[in-house]
Parts: sequence; C-alpha cells; structure tokens
Amino acid sequence: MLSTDLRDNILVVRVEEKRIDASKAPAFKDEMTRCIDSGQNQIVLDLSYVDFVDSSGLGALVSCLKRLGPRGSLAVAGATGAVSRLFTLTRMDRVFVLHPNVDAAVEQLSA
Amino acid sequence: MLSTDLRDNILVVRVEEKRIDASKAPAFKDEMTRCIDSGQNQIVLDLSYVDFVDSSGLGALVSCLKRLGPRGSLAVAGATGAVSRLFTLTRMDRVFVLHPNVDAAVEQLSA
Amino acid sequence: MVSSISLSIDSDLDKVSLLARAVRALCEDLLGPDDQDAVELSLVEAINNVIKHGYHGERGKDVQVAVGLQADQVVIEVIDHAPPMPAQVLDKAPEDTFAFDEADLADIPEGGMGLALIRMNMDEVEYHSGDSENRLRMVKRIAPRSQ
Amino acid sequence: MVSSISLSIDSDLDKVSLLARAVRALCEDLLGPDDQDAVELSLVEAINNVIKHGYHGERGKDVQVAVGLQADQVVIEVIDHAPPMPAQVLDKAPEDTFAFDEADLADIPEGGMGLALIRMNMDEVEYHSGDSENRLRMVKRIAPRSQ
Ligand SMILES: Nc1ncnc2c1ncn2[C@@H]1O[C@H](COP(=O)(O)OP(=O)(O)O)[C@@H](O)[C@H]1O
Ligand SMILES: Nc1ncnc2c1ncn2[C@@H]1O[C@H](COP(=O)(O)OP(=O)(O)O)[C@@H](O)[C@H]1O
Repeated sequence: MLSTDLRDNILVVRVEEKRIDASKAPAFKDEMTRCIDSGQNQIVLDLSYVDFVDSSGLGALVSCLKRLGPRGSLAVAGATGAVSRLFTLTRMDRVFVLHPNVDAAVEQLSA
Repeated sequence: MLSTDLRDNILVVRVEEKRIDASKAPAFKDEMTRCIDSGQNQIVLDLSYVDFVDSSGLGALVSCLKRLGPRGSLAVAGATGAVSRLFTLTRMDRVFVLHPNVDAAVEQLSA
Repeated sequence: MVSSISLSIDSDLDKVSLLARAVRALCEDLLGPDDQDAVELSLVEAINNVIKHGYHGERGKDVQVAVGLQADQVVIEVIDHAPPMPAQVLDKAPEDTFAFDEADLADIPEGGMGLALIRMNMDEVEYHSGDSENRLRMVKRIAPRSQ
Repeated sequence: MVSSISLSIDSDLDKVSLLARAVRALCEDLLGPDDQDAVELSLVEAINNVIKHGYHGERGKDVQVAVGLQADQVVIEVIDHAPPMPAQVLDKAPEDTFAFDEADLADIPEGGMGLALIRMNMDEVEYHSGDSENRLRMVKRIAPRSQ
C-alpha cells in the first residue's frame, strides 16, 4: 500500500490506498515500521491520494512517530478535505507538520 | 411535479422531478391527463431535468399518448443518459419522437 | 475478493429510490455508467414488482437487497417474503414485449415491461422461491479493463 | 417526511467502507461535504468499535445501520448484538482526549480517540442497550439553506 522514493536523503512515502482505516491501519503501520527500521530518519508521508483516515489510521501514524523517536521527523504532505480536517480536529496538526505537497515538505526539511 | 409553458400554441410540459418511477408515475399521469383534457393537442414533454425513468414512468407516458389519441402529438425533448437509453431499448423511440431540446421540438412541431 | 452488504426498506414505493442510490454508489468503482444504469433499472423494477405484486402495495413488509461485489461480477439479490411470483412470467422472451406495432396505438404496452427490462439489462437472472423467502438473483458481469 | 433504510454487514473490518460509501451517498442531497465527512467518520468509528470491542474481532456477527433522512436532520443508528459498551466510556469529555502535550511524545494518543471523534462530529449521541441489542443513535442536524 506504500510506494517510496528517496529525495535529498529524505524518504518520501506515498500511500497508494484511498482509505487508511481500521482494516488497513495494521498493514500501513507494518510497512511504515519497515521503512523506519531500515534507518530512515526524515520521512515525508504523501497523503494526496488518501481521502479518508479514521482514528485507527491516525493512531498508526502516531505510533510511527514514536518509533521514529525524538531525533527523527515525520512530515505529512498533501492532506486535504476530511483528512486535513481530522488533523486539525484532533490537534494532531501540532504533532505532524502539514505541507500542501511533497515538494514543499522536502524543501523545508532539507533547508 | 410539472410546469407548463405555451409556445406557438404548443404546450411545453417540463418535469421538475429527478425520477419518474413507480412512486411518482401516478401523479405524473394525473397532471399530464389534466393538461390533455384541457384541450391541448400538441405537447412537448421536457425531460432534461429527469435522470431516471422506470417502466411505470414509461407506461404512464404511453397512457398519456393513448389519451391524446391519434390526432394529438406527444414529443419528448432533452432525454439523455439512462432515460434516452430506456426509449431505445424498449423501442419506444419509434413511438415518441425524441428531440435534443425543447427549442428543436417546438420548431419541428410548428413547421 | 467478495464483499457483501445487505440493505432493506419496508415495502413503500417512496423508499425504492434510496435503495437505488445506495446500490449505485456501491457499484461505482466496478461498473461504468451504462452498467450502473442497467443495475439501477433492474433493481428498481425488481423491487417495484415485489411491492406491487408480491405484497399488493401493502406497507410495512420487508424488502431486502444483498449486494455482492466480486472481481468479475456484481451480484444483486432481491429477497422478499411474499407469495412467490408465478413461474412462467419470467420465461416469456423479453424481445416479444417490445415487438409491438407502433402504428397501432392500442398495441403499445403500458405495463408488463419490468421483467423484460431486467432480463435485457442483466447478464444472468434466476428466481428461487423457498419455504420462507423468494430470491431474485441478478448478475452483471464486469467488462475487463483492457476492452 | 421521514425516509429510512437499513443496511447491514457482518463483523468484518474490510466491509466497513461499503457501509460508509452507501450511507454517504444517501446523505448526499441533504448534507454539505463537511457534514457528510462528519457522518462518515462517526459511522466508521462506531462500527469499528462494535467489531473490535463488542465482537472482539470475531467475524460473522451482524452489524446493522439504520439511516433516517428527515427534513431537518439525519439520524444514524448503529445496532449490534454484542455485550454492551461500559456506560462511563461515553461520558468522558471529548476535549480531554486531545488535550495532550505535543512536546511529550509519550503523551500523544495512539488510540482511544473514536468516541471523542463521534461526539465532536455529531450533534446528538445517545447509547441504549436493551435485552437483545445495543443501539448507538447519532444525529446530524441539517443547516437551514438560508444560512
Ligand atoms: N414479485 C412478483 N410477485 C408476483 N407476481 C409478479 C412479481 N413480479 C412480476 N409478477 C407478475 O408478472 C407480471 C409482469 O411483471 P412486469 O414485467 O414487471 O410488469 P408489470 O409489473 O408492469 O406488470 C406482473 O404483472 C405480475 O403479474
Ligand atoms: N461497542 C463497544 N463495545 C464495548 N466497548 C466499547 C465499545 N466502543 C467503545 N468501547 C470501549 O471504549 C474504549 C474507547 O473507545 P474509542 O474512543 O472508540 O477508542 P479505541 O477504540 O481506539 O479504544 C474502547 O477501548 C473500549 O474499551
């Protein structure tokens, strides 16, 4: 469900599913954990294809952040509509920096 | 569910519902019958707002045609998508002349 | 992969469009617009028949629709608990229904078109009636993407 | 006018998105996109809870959703036959759930957000559990057109 791309030493992870819900969150978390455990510290998660995230999906994201630890960073790019509103509503926009798109996220992280 | 407009002595009847189905066909038939019984002979039925007709709706149309009798005419305008396919599939396009829009129908009837 | 969901209304013609809308939305990713139209029309005709003929227009009876979404086909089953439909009505060749003489006003059908439309719009149509329920099974095959 | 339709799946997380899609389509004419999102999220959270906590992930149990479309509100009821949810869990103030310290990684919640989201997204939330079933009733009011 994820495709990855290395840009300026930043791992861009694109979610290729429309929904990150309770049925998909475990697989999402597993695949993300594999990326993190392979040593990547700076990750941009591209949610532009995703149109729905529920609390299981959001929880999986938080769990990835914890796995990454304080030295790593997990930025979110391309969240719109219901997905972006979920971040605001749960105040997770204070936890994950939201970028309009991958380019903007990569630019800011590599600055 | 109908709005009417007299143009060049032709009665243009516009259906203001999205669906002419079994729940709406009786009311449709009643209102049409009232138009016909008021003495109108040439009628253009504007279906441009309608996106679904079932066999009850189509049957109501046929019943109006029969009420109008052989001297009257009932043309259909603006049928698209599923509605226009229903006319073709049931060969009712041989019974009701289909026009792309009201103007074309009025023009041909008044010619 | 088989996904299935079931929907029900009580036998009220005003509610048929809700079923139609929900089922159409469920088929959206699998079928093109023409096939969605075909499924919607067949579903509506089948449910109207159950309400009008099976339950004789009586309200408060249940009408159920099971939707199975498979990789190669969409299966729609309409389930009711009314007296079954007479066996021969489904056997009539659908083409005959529309082989009327358009020049003869009296020959043009005002009714009796529903079952013919179902058979013309779906790839398979089967009717089973058991002890406690009737089940009209309608299948729409999914055209391969490459065509 | 009250229109109601009921939908059901068995307790399989893979099928929840079907319910979500069908219910969303049913609300389309009555609610704006943000309110449709709110209803969809609340519905999904409620059903996930039934499957995960009520049925402990066991498949083959039934989960039902009744949708009532009224002139001034949309009523969504999630009905199950699992052991009821503990009374106090719905009483927790939803704001508390998200009053975490974002500077403290350990304080950021990984779960326990579903009920809070439901209460923040719907106008009324009530839970009734009777002899044979539990019923979570969620209401979304329809904003008058003129506003
Ligand atoms: N569910 C049903 N239960 C009982 N009889 C049915 C049912 N469906 C169809 N029939 C019978 O078959 C006939 C043809 O049905 P149909 O082709 O749908 O046209 P219509 O409903 O307009 O009569 C009906 O008039 C009715 O006698
Ligand atoms: N339908 C239910 N049946 C039993 N317990 C429930 C139900 N819904 C919620 N709960 C309880 O309430 C808690 C909080 O639920 P929720 O806020 O949705 O978060 P989460 O599901 O992530 O734990 C659950 O962990 C569970 O203990």
